[in-house]
Amino acid sequence: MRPDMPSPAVADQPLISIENLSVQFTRAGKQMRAVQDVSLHVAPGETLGLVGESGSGKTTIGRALLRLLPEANTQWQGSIRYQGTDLAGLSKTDMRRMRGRLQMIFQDPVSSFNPRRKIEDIVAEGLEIQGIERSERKLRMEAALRDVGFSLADVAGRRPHQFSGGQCQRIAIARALAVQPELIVCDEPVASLDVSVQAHIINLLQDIREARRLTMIFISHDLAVVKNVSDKVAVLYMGKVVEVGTGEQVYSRPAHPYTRTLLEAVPVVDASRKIKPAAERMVMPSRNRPPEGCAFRLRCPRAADRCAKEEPVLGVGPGGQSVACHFPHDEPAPNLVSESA
Amino acid sequence: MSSAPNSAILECRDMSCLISARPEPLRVLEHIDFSVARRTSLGIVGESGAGKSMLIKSIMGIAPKSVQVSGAISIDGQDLSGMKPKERAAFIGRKVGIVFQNPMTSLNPYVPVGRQVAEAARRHLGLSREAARNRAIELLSVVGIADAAECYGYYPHHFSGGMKQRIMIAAGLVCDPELLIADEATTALDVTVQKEVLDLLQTIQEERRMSLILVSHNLGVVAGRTDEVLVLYGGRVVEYGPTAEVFRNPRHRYTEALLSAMPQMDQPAHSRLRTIPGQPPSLAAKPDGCPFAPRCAVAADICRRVMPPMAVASDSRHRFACHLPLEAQAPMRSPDPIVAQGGVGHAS
Amino acid sequence: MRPVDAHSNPASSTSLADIARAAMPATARLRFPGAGMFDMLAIAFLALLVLVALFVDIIPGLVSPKFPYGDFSQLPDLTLNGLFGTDEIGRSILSRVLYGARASLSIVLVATCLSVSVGILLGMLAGYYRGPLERMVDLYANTMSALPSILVVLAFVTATGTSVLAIMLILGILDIGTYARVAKAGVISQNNRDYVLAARAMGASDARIMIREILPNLVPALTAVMPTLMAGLIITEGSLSFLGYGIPAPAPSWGGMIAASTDLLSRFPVLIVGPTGAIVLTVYALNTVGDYLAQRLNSRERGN
Amino acid sequence: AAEEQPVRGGEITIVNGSDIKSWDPAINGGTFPGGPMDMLDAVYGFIVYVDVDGKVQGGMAESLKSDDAKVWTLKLRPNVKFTDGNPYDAEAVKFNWDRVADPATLSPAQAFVASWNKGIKIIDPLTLEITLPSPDRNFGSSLAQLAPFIASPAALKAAEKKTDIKPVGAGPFLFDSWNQGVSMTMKRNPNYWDQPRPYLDTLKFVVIPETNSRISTVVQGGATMMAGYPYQFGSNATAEGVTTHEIKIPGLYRAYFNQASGVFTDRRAREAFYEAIQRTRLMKAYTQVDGYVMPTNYFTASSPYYDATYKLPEYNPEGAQKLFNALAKDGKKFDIKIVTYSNSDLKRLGSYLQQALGAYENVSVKLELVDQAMLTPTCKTQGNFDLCIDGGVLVSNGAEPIISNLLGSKGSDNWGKYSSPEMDKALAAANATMDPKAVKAAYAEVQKLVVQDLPLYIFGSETRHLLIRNNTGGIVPSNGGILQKQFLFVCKSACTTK
Amino acid sequence: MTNLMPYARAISGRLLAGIPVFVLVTFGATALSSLAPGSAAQLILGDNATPEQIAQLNSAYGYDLPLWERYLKWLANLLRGDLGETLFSQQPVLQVVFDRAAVTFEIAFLAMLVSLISIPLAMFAASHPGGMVDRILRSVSSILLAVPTFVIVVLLSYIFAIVLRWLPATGWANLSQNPLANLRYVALPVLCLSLHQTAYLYRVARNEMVASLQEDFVQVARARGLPLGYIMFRHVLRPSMPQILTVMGLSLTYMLAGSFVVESYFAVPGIGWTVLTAVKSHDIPLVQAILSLTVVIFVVIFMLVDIGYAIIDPRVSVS
Ligand SMILES: Nc1ncnc2c1ncn2[C@@H]1O[C@H](COP(=O)(O)OP(=O)(O)OP(=O)(O)O)[C@@H](O)[C@H]1O
Ligand SMILES: Nc1ncnc2c1ncn2[C@@H]1O[C@H](COP(=O)(O)OP(=O)(O)OP(=O)(O)O)[C@@H](O)[C@H]1O
Ligand SMILES: [Mg+2]
Ligand SMILES: [Mg+2]
Repeated sequence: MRPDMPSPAVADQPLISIENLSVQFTRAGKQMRAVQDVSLHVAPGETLGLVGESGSGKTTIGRALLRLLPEANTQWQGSIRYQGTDLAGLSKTDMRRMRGRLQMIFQDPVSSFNPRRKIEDIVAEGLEIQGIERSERKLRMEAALRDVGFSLADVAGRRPHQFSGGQCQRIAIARALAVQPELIVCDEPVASLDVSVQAHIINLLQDIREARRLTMIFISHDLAVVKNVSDKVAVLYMGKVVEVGTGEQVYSRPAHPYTRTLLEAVPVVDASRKIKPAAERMVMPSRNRPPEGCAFRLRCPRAADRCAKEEPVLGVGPGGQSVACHFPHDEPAPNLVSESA
Repeated sequence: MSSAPNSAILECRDMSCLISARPEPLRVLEHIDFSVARRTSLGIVGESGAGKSMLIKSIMGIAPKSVQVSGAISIDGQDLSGMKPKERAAFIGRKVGIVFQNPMTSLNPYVPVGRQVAEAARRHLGLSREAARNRAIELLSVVGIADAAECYGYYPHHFSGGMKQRIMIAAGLVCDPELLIADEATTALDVTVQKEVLDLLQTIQEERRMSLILVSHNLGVVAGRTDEVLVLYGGRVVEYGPTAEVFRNPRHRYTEALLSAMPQMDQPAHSRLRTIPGQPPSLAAKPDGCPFAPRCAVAADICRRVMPPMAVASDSRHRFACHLPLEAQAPMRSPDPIVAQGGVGHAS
Repeated sequence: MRPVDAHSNPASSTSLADIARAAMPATARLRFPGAGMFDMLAIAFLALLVLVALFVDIIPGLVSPKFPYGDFSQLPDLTLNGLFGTDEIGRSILSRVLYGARASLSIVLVATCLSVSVGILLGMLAGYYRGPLERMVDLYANTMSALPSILVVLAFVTATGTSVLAIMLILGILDIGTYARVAKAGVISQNNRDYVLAARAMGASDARIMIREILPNLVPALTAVMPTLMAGLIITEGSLSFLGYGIPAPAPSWGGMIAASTDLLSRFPVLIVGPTGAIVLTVYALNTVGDYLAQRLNSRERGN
Repeated sequence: AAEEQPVRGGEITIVNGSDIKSWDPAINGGTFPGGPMDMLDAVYGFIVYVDVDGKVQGGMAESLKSDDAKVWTLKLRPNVKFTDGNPYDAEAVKFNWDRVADPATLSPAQAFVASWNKGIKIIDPLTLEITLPSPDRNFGSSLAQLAPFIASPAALKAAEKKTDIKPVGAGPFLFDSWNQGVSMTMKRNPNYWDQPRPYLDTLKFVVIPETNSRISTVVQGGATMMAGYPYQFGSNATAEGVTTHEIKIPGLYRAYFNQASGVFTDRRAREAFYEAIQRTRLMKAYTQVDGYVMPTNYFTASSPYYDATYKLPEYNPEGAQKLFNALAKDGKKFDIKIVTYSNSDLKRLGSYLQQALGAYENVSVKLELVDQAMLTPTCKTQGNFDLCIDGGVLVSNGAEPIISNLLGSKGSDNWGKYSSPEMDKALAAANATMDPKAVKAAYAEVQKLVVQDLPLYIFGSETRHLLIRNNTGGIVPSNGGILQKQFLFVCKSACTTK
Repeated sequence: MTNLMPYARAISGRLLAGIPVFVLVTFGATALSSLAPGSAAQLILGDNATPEQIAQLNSAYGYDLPLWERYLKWLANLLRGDLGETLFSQQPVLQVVFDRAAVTFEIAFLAMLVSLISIPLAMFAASHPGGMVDRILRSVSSILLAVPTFVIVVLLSYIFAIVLRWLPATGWANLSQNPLANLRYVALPVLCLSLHQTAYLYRVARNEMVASLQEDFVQVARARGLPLGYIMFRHVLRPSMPQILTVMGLSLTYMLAGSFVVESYFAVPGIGWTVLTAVKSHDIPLVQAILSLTVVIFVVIFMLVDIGYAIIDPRVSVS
């Protein structure tokens, strides 16, 4: 056990809390707001799922809270508190020490390994940087690898390209685990894996989360996966949180029309009915010039005048979740959740 | 309209693809047998590397030079093997429209989109510049591009991914093909856009009374959208039959494992998923027997040695290649809704 | 889709390729995947050239390149030293060509080491930190590409004089910009790769990331441009010697030998064959290897 | 040879290896075909010239005569005018020479002219009388080589800087256009004094540095003539449409021993050098042609002053090695730097020397190749060499002024700083008398001293040739082979003998 | 869609980027000239000059000033459009440079034209990769690329001028004065200059087109049954153009300023030869002017290349 583990007294406090985080990127001289005014809290041992379409700012949030955004063209505001410590205020050395507690798993397992380095070096790297002794290092590596179903002998001397995508992702998890973190940000960890391998990784993450009492932020655009792994789900649209609540709340009584659109679009493995193609088309608003008022209103079937004038803020939704909508849905989710099965 | 109205629009008999390599050629596809009836849709599913794209490319005659394609392919009743390459290209170009996976790269960024839609019509239908243009504009509005006439001269970068895929569909439709093939046409798109494009494809297929091949690695994409489904694994057809039937009552162990490995929306949070051990087979070390045998929980000795033949389920259109198939569940109640919707049934 | 380049297609190589392959030791064979006949021959030629350059003074029976071997401007005969004939003052052309290889290669190698090391350093820093440093590196690279290399070299050589060391340094300056640019591009592209991010997430310092994570991955791209740039240096060094600003006499140099033979070309055309052959073959081999490496790099990148 | 009558008209192109640097009549040296004076001559005309037999003839001036070698009378031609209309008269001539004598002009002939320009007396507009400080039998030829060009004083005065000088002379041609370093065009001077000459309408000079290119340019008809050596022409000399013309003026191939510093201050080193090298072989390396006859002394066998008793040391490798060893023992290791310029012939020569000497023990040789333009500064001005080799032959028709320049302790071509009172005395004696016997005796003494002191390395002799289109008529060489342009004409068919 | 912005941006961007390069190069020239041994004064004054006279001349030309002062002076003069006179012939430097540049431009332009032959060849070879023509052209271009220009020059002039005597070995006739003669004189230099560039352009174009042929949109076009020839022209040529254009720009700058060997060997009075002789004779005003011109040429050519991109690539106007 680490000496600085949270004491039970503060365990109910969020492990990490993001307050009013905004991130802007400068590209070709133009500013782009990738994340706007996002506040999220994750309690210890909890898994937060982040969903949203491509470009909605999922990755950006994940990286911001590990302070991994590129420095050159990025500005950000807001605070990220980890057990009460504001990460933004930490010096480089303090942040380095902090990195032992915060880890990340990436989407593409193959590209998250340096192709020129040996697996054991890759796994040991974090420990080396954290200044762990050699003998201790080996023990921890072995433990971490065991957790993901490898032994040190399996990987010793081999290089990333000698492993398949799924194996690489397992090793990536081991690498993150080796430093014994308290929080892991998983950025689409299964998106690039084949279906038959994906289940493996999801199960593995679940097991480890339980065994190590890890807190997780799980980013994915696959709503089914998110549903499976998360306690709490936040739906992002164009850099803003439009709905956040427990998985149960969000999936069974989605309040925001966007959440519903997302849920309806998920291809489900259900061939019992032939799908009726929808006739109408949606309009995608520009990311660089977001519309006035509610960002979703152009695609929203419920949009009214008010939506164009007034930007909705997060409020309590019908299921108890938070939702940023003037006209939230109250009814249960449409026929997606097939009680029929 | 066509020479043999009752024949299948596409028929593949015992098709194999070999890539010349040392020490022995790579067997990308082996003994593929299937057909697509007129006005029906076929889904082809399989994991990455299963050979889906190779299958499509071989049919279209655009496989790389190093690939040797054997077997008989006929389109609209005409055997392609007898044709000269040029003749064959023109024939396929007229009969088959195709939409590829990546909308970002499938359109030539240097050519106005309208022209890319129109060019095949000029070539194959012998339309004049003006006529081809009009036709392209018409099709662009069919696929849902507003201000099609204005957009004719725009370049691909003016459009979003979903729009590009629509344009690709328009281009695929320009010669009034009888078959439209969409090879992972929605994989690169967001879920919401994916749904739209799939809807569009489905609508068009029904309106235009075409046949459709929908290729995807995602079982969810073909479920509920196709009449029949073909499951590829390691370059082999492992299961093939009416979509509803295959999904409801998979007989091949792979299909079944795949279905249950997918997280479902109706499962509670933190429920364990069923997993398939091992990796999809690599081309270089493909087993002799059933390609799935090394990962199969119930594989027997014979599975590892002998490739199982295609067995026919009680419902004669559902076939699978497994020595130890799953039990057939009670047959579905008549009438099969899909056949009713799809119209023309199989001749067999 | 993994397109197959026609030139690496094993089917297009003939039995000669197999001979070339068979001539390589087994371990070496493994390292040149997809190499065609010409690639193998080029690699073999360069290996031979390096061997010759290293061990030229212990080749049995080879006369000194500085002392007379026969009469002036003699035709070739079938002896070792007379294989290419004798030069205008009676020295063995073969011996001079072989010693010239040593001169050319050592100059080019030293220059390349210089430009690679400085180029990598600048390029990495520029790519990693961007900002003013990047602008300066770009400025340098642009400036160097705005000027014909021979002009730069001549300008320097008139100032510094023609010593071997000076030529090495000057040639070394030429390609710094190019290597820096390649390194910079590599760093920038890798900076977005997840493994760099992963290292940063582990708390790795900038220096550690640059040295441990980025540098090793620059190697393929750098080695792919290196042979071609080295071929360019061989030509520049040759031009310099040809114009009379190269390695000081009596040290043999290919360009110098060609220059010496041009005046006598109408009387003794054979004089030009040896040195020209040497320079053309070397450049050809280097270009071929460069193409091969670049193509391998490409296919690997496409494959990933 | 078919005697063809000269006709008016036509154009001739002379191709040279380098261009002039300025039009200053006082500056440009080089009395050989292809040299700067060759080009200046077309505009200014030699005031007097030395013909192939070594006799001084009137050029722009009518005559230059003396009875006692001390007082010389220069007679000018009447009615000769510069092309700006000013008369080519005694005033103009004196003005030009005074200008040469002015050190500020930086003329190479400054020392020579300054020694007598105070003695110039204008008798009448067409006559000058020059009184020399001491008798000089060769005053005429020295003048022809060193200060032969008279430009219009008005043009000289008009120029602020030397490089601004416009070419205004009274010679056969008028300056037309100049693309420096590339080509120069001149038009016929309609007011030339010697009508109907010049025959040509246009005279062009083209600059092509590369010897082979020069040759093939003439062979292909891109130019009319070039000067060179037979070894350079090779089989091109017999090509269709061209012929060669020998300019029967002997010249010497030579190198300078630095006798101001370094190992060559020791006579043994110079002797060793002579003995160490087989000079016929050296000439072959240089020219790639066999059959050169080695001169045995400054004067060759064809010269009236030739004395067979004094012979330069012959090839003697053992002797050379002994001398090298002896030098090394005295702490004067034979460690030399050879300087020459980087044309390929000289590079060959230098490399051969280096190679041949390299075979000896106690010898080390460094070869330094400099730009042609830098040779004189490096060798003559800075003295930064042990052995300096200048290209081409040093033309000497007759003994003077070249011999004094080479061997006199103050001679302008004495790059090696050879200095011997006996030699100076012998040279002065040869100059001071008009008596042929006394001259011969004095030169015998010179040859004896040459062998005794070995002031120069003489390694060959040759005559220059012209490679010429065979429809060129009127080839009349003067000073060192420079053609008298006013005589040149274009024949209708081949008129020059093979 | 006649949006002029991209062009304006290409032009201003290149010009701005060109300024520091210009300063660096011209300053470098000034600096180098003071390092070089021997001096222009010595060469101008001749062998009889005394050190005092040389010093005097040096100060008259301002060569004794500190480096930066000399450079600023030169810059000031440049802004006034006065680059002084050449040291020896006392012609206005600008005029000399423009005269010589005209010659070089002609040769470079013709060589460029000749080298364009590589593009149809590349199109053919690329459309049949691995075929007979592709393999032959690949070998030929490899060999051409391996032969240094100075060897090409020697060999071609030996063959065509000395052995066959078809073409004049050297010399020059002005285009305006004698176009026919000009054509004869220009032939060999153009051939020598273009061989290398042709091979290079061929390689780039061929590889680029082969790469373009792998693009998805080409697969799509092939799947639509469009003939190969049509695909090559419509879908492959244009995407390959930016790279080809870059190489053309590079080779044009190379040919405009880098043709020392060719120009001096063939005695062509162009920029390359002039700068070579100017370097040798320490004609600093001339060297500086030519270097400036080189940089300006580089900037202008790449400005044109950028404009070319803007014309060819519809995306440029957006990004
Ligand atoms: N380094 C960067 N520089 C500039 N813009 C960036 C950068 N990183 C992200 N962006 C932009 O910020 C927005 C949000 O990006 P982000 O990667 O967070 O989205 P995402 O939700 O993770 O999308 P995806 O599902 O595609 O991964 C996008 O529009 C993206 O283009
Ligand atoms: N040109 C080629 N050379 C060698 N192997 C190839 C080539 N093209 C494809 N393959 C191999 O053939 C197999 C089938 O490839 P194909 O592209 O058809 O798969 P896929 O099912 O479309 O997969 P994905 O979902 O990744 O697109 C793969 O293992 C692939 O590596
Ligand atoms: Mg992301
Ligand atoms: Mg595919």
